[in-house]
Amino acid sequence: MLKHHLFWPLTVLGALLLFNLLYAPDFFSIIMRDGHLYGSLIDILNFGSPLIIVAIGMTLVIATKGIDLSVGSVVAISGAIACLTISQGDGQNAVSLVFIAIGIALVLSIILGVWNGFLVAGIGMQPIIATLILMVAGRGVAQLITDGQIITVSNEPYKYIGAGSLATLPFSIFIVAALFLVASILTRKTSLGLFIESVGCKPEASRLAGIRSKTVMFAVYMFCGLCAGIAGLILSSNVSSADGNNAGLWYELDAILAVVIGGTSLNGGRFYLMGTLIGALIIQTLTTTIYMIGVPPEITLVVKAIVVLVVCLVQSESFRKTLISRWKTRHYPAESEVKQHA
Amino acid sequence: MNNIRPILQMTGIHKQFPGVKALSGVNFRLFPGEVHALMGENGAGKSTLIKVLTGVYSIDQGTVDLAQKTIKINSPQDAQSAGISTVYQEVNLCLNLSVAENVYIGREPRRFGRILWKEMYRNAEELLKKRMNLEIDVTQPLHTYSVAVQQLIAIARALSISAKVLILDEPTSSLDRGEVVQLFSVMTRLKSEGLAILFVTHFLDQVYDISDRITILRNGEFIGEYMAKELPRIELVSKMIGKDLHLLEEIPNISSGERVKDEVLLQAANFGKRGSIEPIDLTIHRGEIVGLAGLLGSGRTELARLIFAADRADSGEIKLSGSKGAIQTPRHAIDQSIAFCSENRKAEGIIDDLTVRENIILALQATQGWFKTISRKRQDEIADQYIRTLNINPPNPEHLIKNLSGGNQQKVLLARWLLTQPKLLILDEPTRGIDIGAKAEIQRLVLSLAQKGMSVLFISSELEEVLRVSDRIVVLRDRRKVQEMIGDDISQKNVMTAIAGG
Amino acid sequence: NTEKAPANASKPEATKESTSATKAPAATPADKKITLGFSQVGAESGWRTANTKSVQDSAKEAGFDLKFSDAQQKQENQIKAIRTFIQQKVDVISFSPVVESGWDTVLKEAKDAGIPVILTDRAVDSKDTSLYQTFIGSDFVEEGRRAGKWLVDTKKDAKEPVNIVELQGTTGSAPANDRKAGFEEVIKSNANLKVIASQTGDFTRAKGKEVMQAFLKAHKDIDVLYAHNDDMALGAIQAIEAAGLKPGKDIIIISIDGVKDGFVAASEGKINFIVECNPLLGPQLMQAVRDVVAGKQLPKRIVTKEGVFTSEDAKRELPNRQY
Amino acid sequence: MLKRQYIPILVTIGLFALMFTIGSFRYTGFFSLQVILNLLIDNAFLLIAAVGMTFVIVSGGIDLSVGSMIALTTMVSASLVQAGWPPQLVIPLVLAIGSLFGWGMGAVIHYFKIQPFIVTLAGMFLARGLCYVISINTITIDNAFYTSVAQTKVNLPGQNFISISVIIALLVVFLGFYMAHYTRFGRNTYALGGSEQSSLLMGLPVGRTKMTVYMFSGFCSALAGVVFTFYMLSGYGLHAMGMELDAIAAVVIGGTLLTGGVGYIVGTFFGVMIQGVIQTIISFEGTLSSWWTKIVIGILLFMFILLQRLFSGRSWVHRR
Ligand SMILES: Nc1ncnc2c1ncn2[C@@H]1O[C@H](COP(=O)(O)OP(=O)(O)OP(=O)(O)O)[C@@H](O)[C@H]1O
Ligand SMILES: Nc1ncnc2c1ncn2[C@@H]1O[C@H](COP(=O)(O)OP(=O)(O)OP(=O)(O)O)[C@@H](O)[C@H]1O
Ligand SMILES: [Mg+2]
Ligand SMILES: [Mg+2]
Repeated sequence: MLKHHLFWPLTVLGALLLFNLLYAPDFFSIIMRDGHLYGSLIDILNFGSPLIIVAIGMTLVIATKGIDLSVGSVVAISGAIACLTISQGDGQNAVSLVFIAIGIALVLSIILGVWNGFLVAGIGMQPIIATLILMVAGRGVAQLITDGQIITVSNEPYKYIGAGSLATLPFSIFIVAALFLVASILTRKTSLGLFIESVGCKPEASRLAGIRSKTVMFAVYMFCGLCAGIAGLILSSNVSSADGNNAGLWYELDAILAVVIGGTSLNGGRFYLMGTLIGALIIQTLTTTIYMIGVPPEITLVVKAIVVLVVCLVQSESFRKTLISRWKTRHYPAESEVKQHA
Repeated sequence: MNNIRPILQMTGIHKQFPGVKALSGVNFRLFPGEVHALMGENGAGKSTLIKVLTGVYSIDQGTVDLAQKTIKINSPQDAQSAGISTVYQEVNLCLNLSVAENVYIGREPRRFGRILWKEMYRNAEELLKKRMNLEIDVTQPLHTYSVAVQQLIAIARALSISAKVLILDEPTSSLDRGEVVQLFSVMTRLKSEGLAILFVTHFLDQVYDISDRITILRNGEFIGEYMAKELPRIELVSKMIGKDLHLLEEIPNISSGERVKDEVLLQAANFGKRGSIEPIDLTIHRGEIVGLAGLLGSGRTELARLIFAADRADSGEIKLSGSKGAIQTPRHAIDQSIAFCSENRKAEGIIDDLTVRENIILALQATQGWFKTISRKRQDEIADQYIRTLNINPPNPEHLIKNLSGGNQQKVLLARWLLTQPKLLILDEPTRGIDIGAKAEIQRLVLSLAQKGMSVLFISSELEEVLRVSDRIVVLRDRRKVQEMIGDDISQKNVMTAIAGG
Repeated sequence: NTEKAPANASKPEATKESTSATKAPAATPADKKITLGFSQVGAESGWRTANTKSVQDSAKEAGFDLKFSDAQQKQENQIKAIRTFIQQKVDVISFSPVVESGWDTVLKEAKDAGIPVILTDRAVDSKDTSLYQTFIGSDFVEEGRRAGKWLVDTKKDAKEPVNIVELQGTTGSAPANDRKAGFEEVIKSNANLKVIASQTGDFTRAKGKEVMQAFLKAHKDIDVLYAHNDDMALGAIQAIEAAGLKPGKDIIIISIDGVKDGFVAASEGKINFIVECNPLLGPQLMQAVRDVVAGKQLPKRIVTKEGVFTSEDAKRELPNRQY
Repeated sequence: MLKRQYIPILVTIGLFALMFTIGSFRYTGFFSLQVILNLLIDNAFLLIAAVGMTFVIVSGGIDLSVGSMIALTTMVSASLVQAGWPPQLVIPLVLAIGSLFGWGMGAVIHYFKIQPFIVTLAGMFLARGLCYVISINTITIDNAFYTSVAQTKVNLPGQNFISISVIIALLVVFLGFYMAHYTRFGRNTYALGGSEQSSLLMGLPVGRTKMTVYMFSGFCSALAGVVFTFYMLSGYGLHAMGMELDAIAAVVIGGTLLTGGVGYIVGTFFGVMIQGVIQTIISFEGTLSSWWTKIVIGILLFMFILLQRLFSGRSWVHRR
């Protein structure tokens, strides 16, 4: 069981929750309020859902040895265009209007994903710089859409996406579940997952094995764009407004962090969607914990840094070995890491 | 000779990998002034023994004595400073650096800490010319050269390190005969200077040509240490495989007349690429095995890559019977039932992080697209079948391919391409690093596939092998086709003369 | 103060540096437009955008040639922009400093080049006040004080402790620091007023909501919310409503800025008190520019007109809000 | 004799010249030496940080802590100087802190085999967090040494000038160039980026090189922080926000491959200059709203990289 790749992330998540339980016993209390569940755990799931969604998209991109820095901007753009559509349409509460808005936002996000895919796969730019372009320009586009203002919408159906609840649970959780399922099926039930891992591990060898690596890359960046778009809808719907400048700011870092905590390597290759999910939950739990226990904002970052480091250290096999060997013997020859058979 | 003490002695070495016992109780001695061959089947533990010795892996149990002193080697760096110089089985150089740097990195000529580039280039050029008979531009990055050249450079690097112990793990796997002779003469000289040399190869001839002593491993166990003179070939083989076998004799000599149909499968006219191969005409019939012979750098790999569209040709064209237009990409080639097993297994073959099963089905799955997934049950069946046919060891389809021994990786790649059931199979050094048993097995397999109508383009630096399987041999020299021979024309002598440019 | 004198009053006897604009020889000195280089902090909030608009619109109205540069919230970019203005030989430089410190070097360069500088929105802490002509803008500490003062007045009869939670702006940013300091300074006078939790909400609605949600779980008896801007307050209101409480009644809400959405919430009684921070500095700035070019001596500090609004005031004021 | 691998660099330099020329035709006052010198003055710190980043990226890693480290350096410098410490002590001290910080990250990366991205991300949080721990306010420096260094103009012919920071930055660029091409450490860094495993098997000091690379980057960040302190004359926790991305972008624009093993300090120099020119062009344009600024930066960046790729041909990313 120790060998399972989810063991350590789960342990860390458990430890964080346990800490909260000890610190504030009613952390786990969930009560029924106005027909929906209410409690810190629910909050974590609710607020964590956009991050999880973005991180799922990011996982696939990272598995192809890429990276997508533009997710934060896409989040902002998607929220902005949806809110703009709704605020300009007549009959603010019409459900059809909401569907149109969602449609426009998602199509736009996919287009942005395709743009990234085009730069990376089509032109062959390095992913970090290709997506940096959209990261910078996209934020501008989002502000262009909102005209630099915060667009507030008061549309109940729209609000439902990020703040409504279905069967007593936040609706966003169902979106996450659906998307997670789609991603899992797409990658594990079709051979897409195999191709992604293959391309991420050795692009040239994959090409010679007949894999259309460009198409695969297009697909993952497109999917990542879509995920960011959905996250943008949830985020903006949650606060019923679109903020071009701040929505999804620094999301890319959190998403990448979640992916890496989940066990996927930034060098591409094997990826773990479940790990990413847990990684994102760890990050969200940490954030909530920081708010709950009243860490002063001045040292929030220090705490976060320490937790990130600890999380990575316990996951690091060499670190555990060093610890154990310090216990057992005085000296232990460090097994040199050799990735390939030489 | 018994009064000479071994310079290196390994006793009772154990090494366990997750799920695999790679070495159990292996003893090994290395005497100064001797070439010691380490023999064993694929996966017997040869490379592991070497890596354990040079500190790449830690030893679970056992001791290493260097010059009668027990030492602890924790990293290849330690090994180097202890006087052990190594060429590993896969070429382990930095593709991004220049040839000269790859030879000298870590030992660059310096003055006041400043690297003297001119001197380094000069030294490298001299060294490669003198020792390896290789005249190349040493300022170019390594990735511009073929695997064989890279292998030569790796050897040159090892030789240029003044050491007490030299380890060569299958250095000759992609060298042709001339290069091997060259290497052996260097080894003989070093031997006479008192160097102790550990040599791994699957070529029995080479073993008997150069080595004085032989140690045999089987399944990670120590079988014995013998003087080469006292161990007959047949006994060596049976000790390696663990049973008596008359291997090479068994290959059926099906006359090509029965096999080769008149139907033309592939016809290349004026086909070439500037700077890589001069325009060439080539015809391959259905069921025919065409051997490509030539020296190192004669353009065999280049031609194969062009046919497979791994590189883009810039002149001429290829006509494939029943084809629907020109071949533009490897993917396109695969769709047209061409398969290409690259000589560069590390960079262009295996996908490290995937399992044996996934590596086997990869090409087939790629042709089927994203949604027509091969069911897991079918995948397991396929993997099991090929693991059995090709005797892949360990026989576990869920093993990561990067943890397989070199020879076994090669077998997996063969499996990958055989599975696509191509009409034309291009094999570039398919038996590279494969043991004698498996080699015969593969040759037999190739012949029987041809029997069933598959055409094969066969490239190998081992001339005997080419001669044995080919119906027709095309000889390349200096990136040009110089001769083509069929049937009775094919003989070692004729081919050699053509290669040498007589 | 929105109405202004539109008379195009560019003076022919401008300061000497205007003669250096050699690239436009055709224009007679009398027609020469005043060139104003304005470096904005960024567009991090609706407030800032309103501020930018105000500057741009009034410059157009005044007939100035406005060189606008956006610093994307980075001081180094602002310094670069000012250097560029010097290079372009504009007539007047104006900027809203990202932070107060670190301007001496570049302001000296401007002074050496003979270009007058006007600060807006935020001051700089230079010892050498000759480096700039005047400072037009509000005072963040004062805003914090006003917010605190209202609370002290409202709660002066309170017998039990009043639990306050604070939503700070971006950690370390000047408005956050100052609004916090000013507020604390005033509520110290009443021992019953206690800040029980204070966390950054990054000036955004989403964070405001998230943090408030956590506050509501961690503290059962919150009486007052003090938010450093309207957006965080608006986010927090949603969290409070989700918790089944009534914003403005169960929890008193104080916020700063006075953007339109804030006024809407205030007029609905969800925000109890708003301290205005006026972004419409454009007309005042243009007047100052004109005066500087004309060589008039300006006061070192021009204060903007800013009000405070309770829910009732907000209801009245709402129709007049333009941003 | 023109080597293939230098083509991208030459293309980069050519495009820089092109951009500058276009700017000169478009805007009055653009075509002057001082505009170029201002690029150096205003980007000295970025240049220094980018040199360190080049080494890290060439070694196959990445360092996200750069911006925060700069902020931390300004903060430590400012607080100590204002507390009365002499600059001769403070500057070496912050440089030591930076190097140590970088070395520590390198050690964690090497010994515990954690991905550089995450370790340096934690480093980024930590350094930024430590700034706030020192103070959340800005600390102004009025120390005579700092102000005089900040305001000294090194005059060049024709009324042009540079600052002392520019000289420091150019020295660092030269040092970086020398280290990269003429020292064993530099070559080991390239080897490491080419293939870590091969370097290990070739007996190179992989661990030491890796840690030194991060140490050097930490040192450069701290030195950039010192220069930044001269530039700003203040310490502030929000300084240099996101500068790691600017540095990475500069390095990558300069032709360094993020996968490691290929890169040029000279390229990095021009990468920084190109970013500077883009900024300057936008400032000179003077009519762009905040969002259009961002969009135009993106478009210029895109066009630049596109042209760079077009002109330098397919050899840009080599066959692996
Ligand atoms: N890093 C590793 N992890 C797990 N198993 C390994 C690893 N390296 C080698 N093995 C296993 O150890 C055994 C011995 O491998 P080794 O590479 O030493 O064989 P070899 O004798 O060199 O074979 P070949 O002739 O094919 O090169 C094989 O079964 C291989 O699968
Ligand atoms: N002896 C040599 N001298 C100079 N260049 C060589 C030599 N051998 C190989 N090369 C270079 O290696 C490159 C690869 O050649 P190619 O792969 O076509 O050879 P090959 O016939 O397949 O032989 P092998 O695969 O055994 O190297 C050629 O571009 C050539 O420049
Ligand atoms: Mg081996
Ligand atoms: Mg070849």
